[in-house]
Amino acid sequence: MEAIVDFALLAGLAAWAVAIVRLRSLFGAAMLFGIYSLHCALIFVVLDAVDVAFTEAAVGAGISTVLILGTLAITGIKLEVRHTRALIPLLITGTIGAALIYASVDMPLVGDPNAPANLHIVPDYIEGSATEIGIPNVVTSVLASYRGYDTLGEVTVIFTAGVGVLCLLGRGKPKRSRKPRG
Amino acid sequence: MTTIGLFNYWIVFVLMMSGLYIVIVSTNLIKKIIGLNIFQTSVFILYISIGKVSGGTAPILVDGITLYSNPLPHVLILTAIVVGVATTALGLAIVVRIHSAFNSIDEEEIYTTSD
Amino acid sequence: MNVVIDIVSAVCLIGGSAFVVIGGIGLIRMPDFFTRLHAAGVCETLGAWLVLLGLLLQAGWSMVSVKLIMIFLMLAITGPTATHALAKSALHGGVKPKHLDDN
Amino acid sequence: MIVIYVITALAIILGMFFAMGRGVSGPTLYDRVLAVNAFGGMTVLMIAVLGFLMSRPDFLDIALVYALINFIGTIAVLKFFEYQDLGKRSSFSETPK
Amino acid sequence: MEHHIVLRVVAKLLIPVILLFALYVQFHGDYGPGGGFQAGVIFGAGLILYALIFGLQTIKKVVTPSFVHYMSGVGLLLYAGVGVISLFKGGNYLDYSFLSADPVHGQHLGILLIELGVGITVAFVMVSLFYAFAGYRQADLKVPPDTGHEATEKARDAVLEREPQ
Amino acid sequence: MSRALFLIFFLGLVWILLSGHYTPLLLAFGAVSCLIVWFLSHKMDLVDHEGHPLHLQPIKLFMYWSWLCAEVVKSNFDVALRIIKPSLPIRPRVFTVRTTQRTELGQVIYANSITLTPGTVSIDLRGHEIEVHALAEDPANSLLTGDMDRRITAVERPQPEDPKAGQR
Amino acid sequence: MISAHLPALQVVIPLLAAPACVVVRQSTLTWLLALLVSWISFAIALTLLVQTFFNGPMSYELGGWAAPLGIEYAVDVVNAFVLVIVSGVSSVVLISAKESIERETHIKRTHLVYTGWLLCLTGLLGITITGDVFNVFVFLEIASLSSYLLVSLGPDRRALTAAFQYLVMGTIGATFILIGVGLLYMMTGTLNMADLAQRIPGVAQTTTVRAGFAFLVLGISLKAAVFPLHYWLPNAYTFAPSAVTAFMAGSATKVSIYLLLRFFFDIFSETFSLRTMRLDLILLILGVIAIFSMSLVAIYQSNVKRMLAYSSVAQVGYMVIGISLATTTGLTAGIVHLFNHALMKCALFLALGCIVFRLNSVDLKDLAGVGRRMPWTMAAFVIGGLSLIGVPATVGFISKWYLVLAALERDWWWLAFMVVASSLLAVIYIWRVVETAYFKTGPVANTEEAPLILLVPTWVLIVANIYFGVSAVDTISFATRAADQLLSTF
Amino acid sequence: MSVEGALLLTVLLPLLGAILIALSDSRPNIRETITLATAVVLFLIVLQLLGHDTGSIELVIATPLPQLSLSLYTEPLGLLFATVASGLWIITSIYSIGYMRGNNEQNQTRFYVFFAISISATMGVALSANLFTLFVFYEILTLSTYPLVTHKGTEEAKQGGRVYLGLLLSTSIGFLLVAMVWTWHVAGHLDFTVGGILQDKIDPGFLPLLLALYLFGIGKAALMPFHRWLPAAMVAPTPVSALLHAVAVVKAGVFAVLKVTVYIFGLDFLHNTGANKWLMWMAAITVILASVVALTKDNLKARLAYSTVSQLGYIVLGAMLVNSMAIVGGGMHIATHALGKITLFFCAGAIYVATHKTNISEMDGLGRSMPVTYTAMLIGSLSIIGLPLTGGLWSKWYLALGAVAAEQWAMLAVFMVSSLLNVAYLLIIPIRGFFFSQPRSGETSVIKEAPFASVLALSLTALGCIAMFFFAQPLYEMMVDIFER
Ligand code: NA
Ligand code: NA
Repeated sequence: MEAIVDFALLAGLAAWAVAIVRLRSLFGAAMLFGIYSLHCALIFVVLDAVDVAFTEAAVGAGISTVLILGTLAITGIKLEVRHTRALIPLLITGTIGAALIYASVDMPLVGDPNAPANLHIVPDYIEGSATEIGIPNVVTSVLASYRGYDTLGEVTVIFTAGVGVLCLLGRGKPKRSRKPRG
Repeated sequence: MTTIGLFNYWIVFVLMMSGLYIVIVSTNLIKKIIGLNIFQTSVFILYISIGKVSGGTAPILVDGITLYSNPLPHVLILTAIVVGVATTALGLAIVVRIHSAFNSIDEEEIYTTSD
Repeated sequence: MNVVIDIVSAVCLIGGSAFVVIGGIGLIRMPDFFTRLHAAGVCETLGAWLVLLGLLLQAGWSMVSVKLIMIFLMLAITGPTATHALAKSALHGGVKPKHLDDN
Repeated sequence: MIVIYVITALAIILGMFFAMGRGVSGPTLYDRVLAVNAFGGMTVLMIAVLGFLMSRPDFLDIALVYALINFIGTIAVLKFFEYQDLGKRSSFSETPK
Repeated sequence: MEHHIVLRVVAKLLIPVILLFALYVQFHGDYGPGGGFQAGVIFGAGLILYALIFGLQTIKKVVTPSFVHYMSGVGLLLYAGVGVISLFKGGNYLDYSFLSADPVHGQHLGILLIELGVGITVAFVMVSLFYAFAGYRQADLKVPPDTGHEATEKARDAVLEREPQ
Repeated sequence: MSRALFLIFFLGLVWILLSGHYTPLLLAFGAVSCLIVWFLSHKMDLVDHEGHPLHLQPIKLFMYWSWLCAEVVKSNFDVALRIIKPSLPIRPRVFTVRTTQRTELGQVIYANSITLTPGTVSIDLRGHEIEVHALAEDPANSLLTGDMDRRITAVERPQPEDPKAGQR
Repeated sequence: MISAHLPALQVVIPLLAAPACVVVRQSTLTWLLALLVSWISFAIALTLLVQTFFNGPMSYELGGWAAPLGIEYAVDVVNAFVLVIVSGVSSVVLISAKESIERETHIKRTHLVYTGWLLCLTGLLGITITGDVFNVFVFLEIASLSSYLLVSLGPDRRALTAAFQYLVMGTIGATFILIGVGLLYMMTGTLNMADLAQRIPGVAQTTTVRAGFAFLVLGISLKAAVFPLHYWLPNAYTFAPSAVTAFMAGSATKVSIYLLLRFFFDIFSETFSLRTMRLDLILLILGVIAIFSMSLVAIYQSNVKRMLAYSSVAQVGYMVIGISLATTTGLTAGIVHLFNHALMKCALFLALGCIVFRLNSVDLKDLAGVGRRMPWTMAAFVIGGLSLIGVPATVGFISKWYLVLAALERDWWWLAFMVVASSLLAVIYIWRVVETAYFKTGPVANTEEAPLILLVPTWVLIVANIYFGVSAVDTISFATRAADQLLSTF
Repeated sequence: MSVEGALLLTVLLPLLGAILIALSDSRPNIRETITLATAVVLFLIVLQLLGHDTGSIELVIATPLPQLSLSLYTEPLGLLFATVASGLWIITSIYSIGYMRGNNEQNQTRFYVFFAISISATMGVALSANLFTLFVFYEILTLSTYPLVTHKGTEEAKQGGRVYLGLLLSTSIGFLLVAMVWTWHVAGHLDFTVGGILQDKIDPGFLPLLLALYLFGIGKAALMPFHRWLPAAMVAPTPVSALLHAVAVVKAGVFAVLKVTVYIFGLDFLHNTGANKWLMWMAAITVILASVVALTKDNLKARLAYSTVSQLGYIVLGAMLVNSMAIVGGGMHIATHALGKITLFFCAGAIYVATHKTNISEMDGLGRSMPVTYTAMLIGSLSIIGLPLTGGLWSKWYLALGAVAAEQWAMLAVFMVSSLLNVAYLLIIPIRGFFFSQPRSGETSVIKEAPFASVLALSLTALGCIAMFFFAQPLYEMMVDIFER
């Protein structure tokens, strides 16, 4: 039964994506993107990734959309998106699509408990989370301990973005344009 | 979930192609960023679909449940989401500066005026 | 007892879904922005409440029901506020309500 | 009950399609914001229903976050465009015709 | 939006709840969905809501920009520092088991601390992003475009209250 | 002071309701969290009569709330019918209602109650007037009776001690 | 005791220093901190290189979790060599970065620039040292984000568009890598490189793994600016502040090339990568096209920085050709060219930095007569240029030597000739600069020589160009060992 | 002084001189004193090395790659070249001082600096112990002479410089480098070894190709069709032309050809495989063709340039005859042609300084105004033609003997024909100078000899040409020594 919901949600998502592609209004695209992120999060819930859903809701739908809107507020929203000639983009995306379809030929089915990804390492995490770490949320154990170093990197990424935006937009009283000395 | 087979992946492919298409075809810088986000999001779904186990539930241990979905992709994608938003933030900051500098956020206009 | 609860909650859920769908139809059918606000209101009020009530009945007395009530409160507070803010912005932004005579 | 949940979920998805339709067609900025707002409300419900459908209803925190984010997002949009001269065009459309 | 009565009143009610909810998410990451990152975003969102309704200048008095920048570094330092502490305690980098005599307890403590680091950095980076975008906009509204030419640079400097060279 | 206590108490309640884990550690975190939020709220100047509705009478509030729910249900059916009827029987109109509440919180409750009942949406709140957009005549008329306004005013408790009320 | 933790410290020290910069805030102090940290990193990298050369590979379990469960740092000669390049380049360039950044960027809070620099260094070192493919992605993003930032700070407003272009292309590349990693994970269930190497042979025939390989190669090649995926590079290098260009030219693409090596030869086997997937042919063709077309394009540039940027794309072509040969000599050529090209390009860009400092331009026409006014700078440029051409007694010669040798070993005469013929194109573009600088009379403006703090790092690198050109025994033995190690199975 | 020290000093001393010259920028007298002093000391050191010619003493400077080192050693051919080059540097220096001051040239310091660096590189080429070292110094020589060629900085000079650098670098990197890597690949090292290093190491089928790579790769030998750089470099001031044609550059080229033929391939190996045949013909064609072209040139320096191309062809041809007699002849021709050609260039320069004339047709009757110069020119021409009483006779003699020994009668004919052509294009110049009547113009009476330094230099080299005739024996013995080790 879940499969039907999964199916419907995914079909919806594809529809939104196509709508965003076709939409010429920039503001419309931005708003639709917010919707798209919210919808993604739903799919994550269906796929048991509640932590991810949580994050996607807060980040994709929240922060990203707010940032896009903040930018739009500066650049002005009365913008129509223009497209370049479509031939080459179609060719590139077509090639990528073909590669993906090729990749799917030998893929394990979605949800297959015997897929390699679900057999190797993961049982150790699930067991270890209870015994070695002692917390029920396995995602947290893996995130914070087993792969805590990735998370350190992740925080660094966010920090980098903060530094970057501050550097670019912060009221950084930039030095004036320079003339050759002497 | 077995009834769905590879359906998740097919949709992921459509999303990937849509996102990439937006990035390449649109001359508006903000729309490009939106495209990038869609492209990245599709990868998130790819990963999460890999981790789905039919009949399993979210990997938060509860007495009485033994079958859980694979938490590792979740962890990876949490990181990837953060990376995505960081990229978006920085990209948009650059767009804002571009707008100040060129008074346009349309790639073609910018290139015709700047060179 | 369980069967009764199940039936009541099923009715609530189906009813709520019906209101959500009708609200959605309203969003499409209504002629201007301000009338659409009313349609959206249908989704956010009775549609949402009935669904939440249906779920609440299923949850019984637990943390889950507390959370459901919190969601309900949250929706009840933020929903009309957002709608009001939206309407006010639209009004000041220059969107004029359509009167019947305008048709 | 599973069937009921699924029907509810599908009905909400149908509602989402309608909201999306409004989001795509606009025509004013406010229509789009309204569509997103309505969509967000439906998402909150959807999460709640999904929690029960997946028989792990203890994830309602996410729904709560959705409700919050939805609200803050809407306010942010309105705030950002507070001083923009949206009203000066007769069509109220954010894109030039 | 301060003249917006409904929003102002509702926000006053809501903001403390949002902030508390963020802290709840921060400390319950072990048991349910959520954790430092999500908590940080929600906390940031709460502050941003305050800024949206009461104005950028108001929130900058409550949470000064320099404090925000400082804290975004502090969170990361806390995370990385936990790793260094485990180094000094004889373990590998980020091996929380060495933080306490009981390895499981150590893990618990470590996770708690690093999640806190994550939360702090994320929350304050979110706020600093908002400050940057919203602040830039306020300045930009009155500023001539930044073409890199001398004359317009001067004009921009004047508006942005930059230091004259 | 009472407001601060109320806030802390309220926050503590929320924490307990949300948490579901009552170990000493988490309770301690809860206490710390409440203090942090209180401190911030204080700095943000949120702790005033608006943010902390001590002046509402709980029982009357609950009564009003129940009444409102019934109204909401009624108006929902009304609007739903209008939506699905093929002829789309709507006659949108804009009009103004006066408010009699003493506090802004009361006004806000009134405005939001109007919005909460489909068929009427408050589109502006200025001084003691609320501008309302109604979908048709019926909802408009039921609002114009002033029933809702009276009920909300009744919920408010007289507040002689706060001269600044409503002057923000 | 501390030596056991060196792999972690290699990355963690700059990582810790980055937020510390934000806390410190004072511009000069942060610069000094960054400089100190960079040199410490360099020292650690050298130690690691020596240790791995004599004692074999090292492994470090982060968080104390054993390899497939946790994240592992796996140091061997190959990545220790790259660590040395990256940290060395950063250390030398940072010396001059202060002057360059203060003069060229609009930023007043320059402490943020050094923070960005340290983050970039952290990212690059992290990518290089890690033994976990997802960790690669994470650190790749740290490096990428900070380099987008650094590029965007350039003096010309086009720096912004360049940075944006770089950001879009870089993100597509990173996402491709993510897709590739995902597909591999799908088929193997692991993210650890060594574990992957063991498990891939069992599923190497599946279309999924092959597609995953393709995505990885595409993504990394985008980052490495392998022709024809170099589109972002010329603008980014042209408009970035000089010090940043020098840093990036010496490190960023090098790390990506290293990743290619790691994936081609360790995670997948060379049989799979090069024979089954026919990358030997593809890379060879692309490499040959790159060395000619990009050198030709370089000849027609009027902006010297852009000229060198195109030259960089051409130089990546040499590395790719070396890799495609998949022999010890070929790989040695590729790896040693990583090092050598870092030396020469870094020196050249630093010399350009000196010119920008005084002239505020790197347009060829503005360089007229600069040879007399800035003799030391231009002398450095000429020597760096000669190295690029491949004149003996410079490092460029050593690279060419091994590449030609590798081609001859396979009796590919045409290739040997193409390699040397293409380096003649370098003569043309370098000499356009030399002629303008020395034999055209410029404006009488009495420009003085660049300050010592800019000249010293430039000349340090120039001397290194000559030193490692005259005494390449060490670099070659490291490179040969690395090549041998890559060619033997993991 | 130890031999190793002396070897190192030959390379370092001119470099040291260059630095000192650079430091003495604004003081011409000190600058020129340093130049001369360095030249003299260098010559003395080389002479001392000549005395130590006891066998191969090798000095390893650096080892860039395993089995590939920068090293110097003593060897007859190299010592001969070093002696000629360092000796002529003294004279060229003297001449330069006169020329540069007389013409008020710009950038004189730069000129002397790069001149000194060129000499250093030339010493390196001459004394290189392996092909790699030779290559390194060969390239340094190319690069350090480039600023000399473009000295005037005019558009014409830059164009000439481009051709010069382009051809020399592209041949050396395009062919010589490949040939060298190939050799290293098959032989495992590049050390100059009596009898060659390629025997049994390489498929003889590839030998002609490899040899061609070397001969065309050594662009300084100006084998047609890669000779264009030499006429193009005529834009340079005369002392530079002397450096190019006599002291260093072209000599380094033919010297490298000889070294490669003798020490890399080995005469016997080449002879047995016959790989040399078609290249021999290429050299022969160069000899004849360049002579014919020289006949058509009216510009004196251009004619001398093509003459050089032709004379270099002699030496390459000698090398390609692959027998000891021809090699000896080639080696001696390096020296005799150097002296002859430097004399001619000094004369050309002297005429230019005195009259600012460059075309032969304008020089009729000048011999009477500038008797010393024209006498020297006559001697130089005779030497290059190979007539008695000049050293040129001996080198051509041995080259002819080589052709006989190789039983290449056609090559013998080439030598004869080209000598006749030499007469036609070289001897005619002094003849016109002495016997043709001056064109009518008022200024003729003003014409005098060039400045003393220049005249002194050209007289010395002219005397040298004659001396070579009488003292050829040591030279011959030195050359033969190559084959007796
Ligand atoms: Na968590
Ligand atoms: Na391998």
